[in-house]
Amino acid sequence: MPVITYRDALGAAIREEMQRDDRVFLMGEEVAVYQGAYKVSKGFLQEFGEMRVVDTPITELGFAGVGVGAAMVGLRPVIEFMTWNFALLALDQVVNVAAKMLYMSGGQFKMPIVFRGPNGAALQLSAQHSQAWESWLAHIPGLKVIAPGTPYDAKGLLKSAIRDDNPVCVLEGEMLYNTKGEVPDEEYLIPIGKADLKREGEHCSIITHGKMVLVALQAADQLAKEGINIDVVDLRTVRPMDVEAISTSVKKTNRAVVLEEGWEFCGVGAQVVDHIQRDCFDYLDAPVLRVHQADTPMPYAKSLEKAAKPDLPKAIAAVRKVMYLD
Amino acid sequence: MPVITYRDALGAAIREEMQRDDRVFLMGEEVAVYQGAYKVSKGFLQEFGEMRVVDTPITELGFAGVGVGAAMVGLRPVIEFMTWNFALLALDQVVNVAAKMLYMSGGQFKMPIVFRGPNGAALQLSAQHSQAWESWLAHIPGLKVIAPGTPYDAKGLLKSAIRDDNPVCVLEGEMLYNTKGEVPDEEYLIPIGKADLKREGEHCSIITHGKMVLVALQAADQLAKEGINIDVVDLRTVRPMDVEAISTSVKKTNRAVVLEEGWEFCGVGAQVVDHIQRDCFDYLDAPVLRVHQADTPMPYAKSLEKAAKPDLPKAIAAVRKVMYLD
Amino acid sequence: MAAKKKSDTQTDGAQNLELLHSMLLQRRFEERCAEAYALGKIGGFCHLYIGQEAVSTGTMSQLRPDDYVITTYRDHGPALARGMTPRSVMAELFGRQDGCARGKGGSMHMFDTNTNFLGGHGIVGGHVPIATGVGFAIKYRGGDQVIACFMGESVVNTGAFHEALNMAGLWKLPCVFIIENNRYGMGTSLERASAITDIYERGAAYNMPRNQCDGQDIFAVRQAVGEAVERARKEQIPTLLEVRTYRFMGHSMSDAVSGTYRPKSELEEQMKRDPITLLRNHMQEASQLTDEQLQQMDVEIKAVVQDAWDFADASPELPQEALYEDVYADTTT
Amino acid sequence: MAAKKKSDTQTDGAQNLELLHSMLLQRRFEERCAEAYALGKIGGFCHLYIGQEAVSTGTMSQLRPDDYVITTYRDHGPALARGMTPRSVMAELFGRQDGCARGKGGSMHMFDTNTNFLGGHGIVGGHVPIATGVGFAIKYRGGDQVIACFMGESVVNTGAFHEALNMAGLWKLPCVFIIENNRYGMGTSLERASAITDIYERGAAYNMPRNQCDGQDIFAVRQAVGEAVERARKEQIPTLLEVRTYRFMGHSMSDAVSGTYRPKSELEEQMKRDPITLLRNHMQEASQLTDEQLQQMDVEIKAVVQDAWDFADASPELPQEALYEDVYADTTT
Ligand SMILES: Cc1ncc(C[n+]2csc(CCOP(=O)(O)OP(=O)(O)O)c2C)c(N)n1
Ligand SMILES: Cc1ncc(C[n+]2csc(CCOP(=O)(O)OP(=O)(O)O)c2C)c(N)n1
Ligand SMILES: [Mg+2]
Ligand SMILES: [Mg+2]
Repeated sequence: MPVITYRDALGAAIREEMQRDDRVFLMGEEVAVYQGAYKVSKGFLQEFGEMRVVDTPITELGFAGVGVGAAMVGLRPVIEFMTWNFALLALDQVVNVAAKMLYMSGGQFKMPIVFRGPNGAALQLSAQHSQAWESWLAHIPGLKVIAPGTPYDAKGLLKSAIRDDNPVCVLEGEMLYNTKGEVPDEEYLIPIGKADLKREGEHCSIITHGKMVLVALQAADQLAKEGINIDVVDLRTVRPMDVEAISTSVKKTNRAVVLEEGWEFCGVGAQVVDHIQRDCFDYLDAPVLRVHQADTPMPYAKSLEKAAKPDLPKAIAAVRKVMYLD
Repeated sequence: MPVITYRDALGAAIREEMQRDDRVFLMGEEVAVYQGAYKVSKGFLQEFGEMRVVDTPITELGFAGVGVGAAMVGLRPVIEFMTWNFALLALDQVVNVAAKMLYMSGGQFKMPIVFRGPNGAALQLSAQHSQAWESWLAHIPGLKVIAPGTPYDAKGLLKSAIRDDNPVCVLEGEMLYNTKGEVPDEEYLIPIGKADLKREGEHCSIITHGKMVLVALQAADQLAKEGINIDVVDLRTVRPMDVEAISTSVKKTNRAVVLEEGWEFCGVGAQVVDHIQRDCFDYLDAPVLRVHQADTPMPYAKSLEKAAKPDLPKAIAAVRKVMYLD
Repeated sequence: MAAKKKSDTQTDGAQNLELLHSMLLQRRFEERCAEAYALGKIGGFCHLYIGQEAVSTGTMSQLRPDDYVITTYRDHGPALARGMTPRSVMAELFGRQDGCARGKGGSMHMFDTNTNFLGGHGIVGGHVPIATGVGFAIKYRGGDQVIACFMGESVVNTGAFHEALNMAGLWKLPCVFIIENNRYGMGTSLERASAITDIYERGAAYNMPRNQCDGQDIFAVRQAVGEAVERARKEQIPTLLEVRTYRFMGHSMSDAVSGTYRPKSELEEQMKRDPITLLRNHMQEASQLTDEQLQQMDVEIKAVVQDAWDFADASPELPQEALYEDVYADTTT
Repeated sequence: MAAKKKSDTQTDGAQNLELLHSMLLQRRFEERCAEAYALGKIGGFCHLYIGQEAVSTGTMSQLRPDDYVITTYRDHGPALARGMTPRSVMAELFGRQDGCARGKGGSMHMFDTNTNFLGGHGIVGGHVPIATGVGFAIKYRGGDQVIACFMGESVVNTGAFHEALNMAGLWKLPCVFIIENNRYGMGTSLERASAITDIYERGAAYNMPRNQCDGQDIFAVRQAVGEAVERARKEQIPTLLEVRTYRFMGHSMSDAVSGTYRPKSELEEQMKRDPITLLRNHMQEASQLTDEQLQQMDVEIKAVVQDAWDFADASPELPQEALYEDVYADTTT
């Protein structure tokens, strides 16, 4: 199977959907002439022209609203945020309008729109540029939230997101764009709302999504050497969450670690724990542990940034702790 | 002790602090000439003049930023949002600037600012005007978040918030403004970060905050008639959370229900559950249950709105369930 | 009434009767809304449009059925003027099954796919970028429709307005932005909220044709909107139009009609220029309207409004399961 | 070079040497930043100011020590021009203990209480309301300071800019808003982002005095800023000033200097108007500067920058516990 980057997988997904349906267009900062701030839309302007690949002024609130308006009357916008940090300015359109339009209008106006862009920290971008927003977005009924961790999942999920008649927030990652993986040439879709068991093991479950999937897999590999076998549950979609997959895994392993990139307080991990303790109460041999970003703004200094981020050693330590190995 | 409304308790807190410290000022929509959209600042313009009681244009992002700038150079702004729903437009200033200023500047610039206003649903205001934001705000390191449920707590906590050198988000409630309670004439402060055990009982804990405190107390009263005694832990502050108070209560009762106004997914309740299952794992006789708003945008129709909101019957049902009474 | 302009010759007789009918319908309908609110049949926030009817009717009379309309929470008038049925609007206000939005939106959120009525939005300024987006979609599809976007004068201070107008001007989109300048944003007068008071001049920042007109004179509104609509339809050039009008009621049902922020005298002075009276007088002078006709029209309209009330009252409450419907659409694509 | 204006007579001799020194320091400092970035001593986003030094130096030369300054992520130049020490700025870039922000802010977030340098902000447009707030605080305290707020030309399209300027104009605050129009916002040219290109005209929407000047000619900058500062200080009237300049490097270290969005030829044409060369030539013509003096100044400045580098390199890494410091301040009040 061809091996391509996460970046190219995303690009291929959007290109295929734009070729398939001329109601689909891409809009955002630097998506056209500059070929994408992170080059996801390389070559798009040349292929589709400036009506379908639209550079915007730096006005997140404004162009998110433009997407919402276009979606109300039947287009299918893909709105790129240069990063989700800047999307904070646009949340009124995402949360107060896109997420509520179908409901407020009594089912009349669908909102087939995708909001996408890199989420979470890259390297030394410091406090204002290093935040992970999935727990905020997933808090909101009316939104769907996906966080693919591999090129294969990125392409299949993004294509489904573009075909979805609801607003879908796609959380990508600057640190993921260059990662590689197998992606078939044939078209495929991955359903939104289905987790993927990326490793099978009986000793402990790691439940994760997005950028942390790679860390979870590394942890599983390392622990396997010690004879500890991990079930790696990649949620892939944060909302709606595949709770069955979580329960199935935890009822088998009786132990769980929830690994996420963002902050702890009211994070996605807290919601996963809430589900587990309710649905798997009698199966748990130990409290569920969480691994996440330190509860501070992201510092610039390299060493502190490293200390702030969830990583392989922290994930492994949590597994060992939940297994009472140390 | 004098009995006053929650509205007047907030007004008294701000007035006393403005009298005490002339760096404190109130800014927001309709706070001056109109005497406050909900009349919290009644008489302020007349007492303090237009430099300290400032009506703004409808520009949440802009005047939140004005507050941030004023706080950077030594003033102590109290920024009123007509409701927190509109504050969505201002979150870039609250989250990307106020919450991070001290950190980004390496400890140089403090951010003594208060952002306050009604939070959550009132009556039939429908989807865009009926949202509870505590779990979003509490997700952010650098912010403090308080949600007083009684006039006494409202006055004592708001005074502490105004004297705090950090950004404090104050979540009030349109449905709380007219509620009454005892408030002493003498000055007092309530420390941010301390929960209050509002009822003592040995059978089950209800952990809650803000508007739901009254519901929890009603539930405790009703259940007491059946001989079920409830520990009502009023968090009062959502961030930083008084986890000791939660653990103490749950280790005593061995059962807990978390009651909140907002949505379930990644809600404050999820964070409380996460703490309980970790810290009280061996004490729990049943899974912790949660009561919250239905996972939908808020509908306008009266009957549906009622069905969507957490209320007394739902709280009681949850307690009975967690006690395996039905 | 402004001496009739050439462009109004076509608005004589029959057409003026239609305009009058539309304005009177909004007026009578909302008088009953106030009554229903007092009776608790309508809940939540309820912002009446009374006094501004010439803006909605004048504008809609220049639009085609396939054009689009979007406005704020002050939307009963525009909804009716656009042709939404009094029954569906009243049932929505009563929060019933047959409401235009199934009783889920309420007063602030009227929506209707049949008339391309895109709401009914509650966040001040929030709908202006949406209007720009509709203009973008029209251009994207190569259509010749336009979108009329109503907004209160406070909106011109919001960031959303400026971001939206810049894109509409930059991309040349068929949008007509209509500021209903009724002088107050809740309790704050224009002078206390905006650094300039001839706010249509803000169009200059976006190289946008701009204009100002009397919003109580329906012919002036028709004239100004007509020009803007033609420019948008034929040349895809957006316009910023400031229409000077006045709100005869409080900001919402919970706000006193006068007192804190505007004196009774100002209100009374303004009510002398009731847009309905102005049109009526004009028609009577031009002998296009007899007292009998007016009488009869009023009786008919009151009957229509009563019918809407009865219909709404009889419309079923929503079933509990409806709470969980319309959160997500089933995707068919 | 523009023929010297009367108001520049005071900028002769000694003073011009200071201006030249300030600009050259920024240039040499950032040349080494590029080197340090390549060596991995500086990480993250790093936006160089090279080519725009006349704007920072010209502006700062008109400010008092007790005035305030705020800018964007492109902040090394303004920080040095304002008087922050090369050591503290370089140590910040290296992410070390002795950095002005303890190594927690980095390139985009320079802060310094000693010089009233209020940052270093990463969200485009986000710092403009903050500047209005500082202006508000000055007026609140009855002071006669001013705040100079630098921003890129893309900022004039953001909602934050408009909300902030409206309040500054409405409340008459001592703010000087300085647009550094270097023609591009990342890869997007002004014409492709803004419906008008004489963007200082947007001040009209807020009844604000406005002006445009050549940003490569430091005397033109001093002249325009001087007038604005005086107006703000004496009359508390804000100004919107558009300074036309050009960025000689890529948007950030990861962006090619030319290619995708601007041709090499344009860059070369622009580099002929290097603000440092222009001032140097002017001074030499006016025989205010000998080759030896220039030589010596350059040597001294290079030594200062080398010292800053060595200092930063020797400055300790932050201890791990520093991660959890500065999240919350202990309240003393
Ligand atoms: C962003 C936001 N802030 C505040 C409000 C509360 N609010 C509702 S209407 C209104 C006044 C709007 O005035 P204007 O735009 O002039 O419209 P009018 O009500 O006069 O028709 C305010 C402040 C809101 N809905 N949205
Ligand atoms: C709200 C927001 N959107 C996008 C970005 C990413 N970004 C950083 S700088 C920049 C270009 C800004 O250009 P301009 O304002 O002209 O300033 P310049 O870089 O030319 O100095 C962009 C798009 C951001 N930092 N903030
Ligand atoms: Mg108004
Ligand atoms: Mg620029």
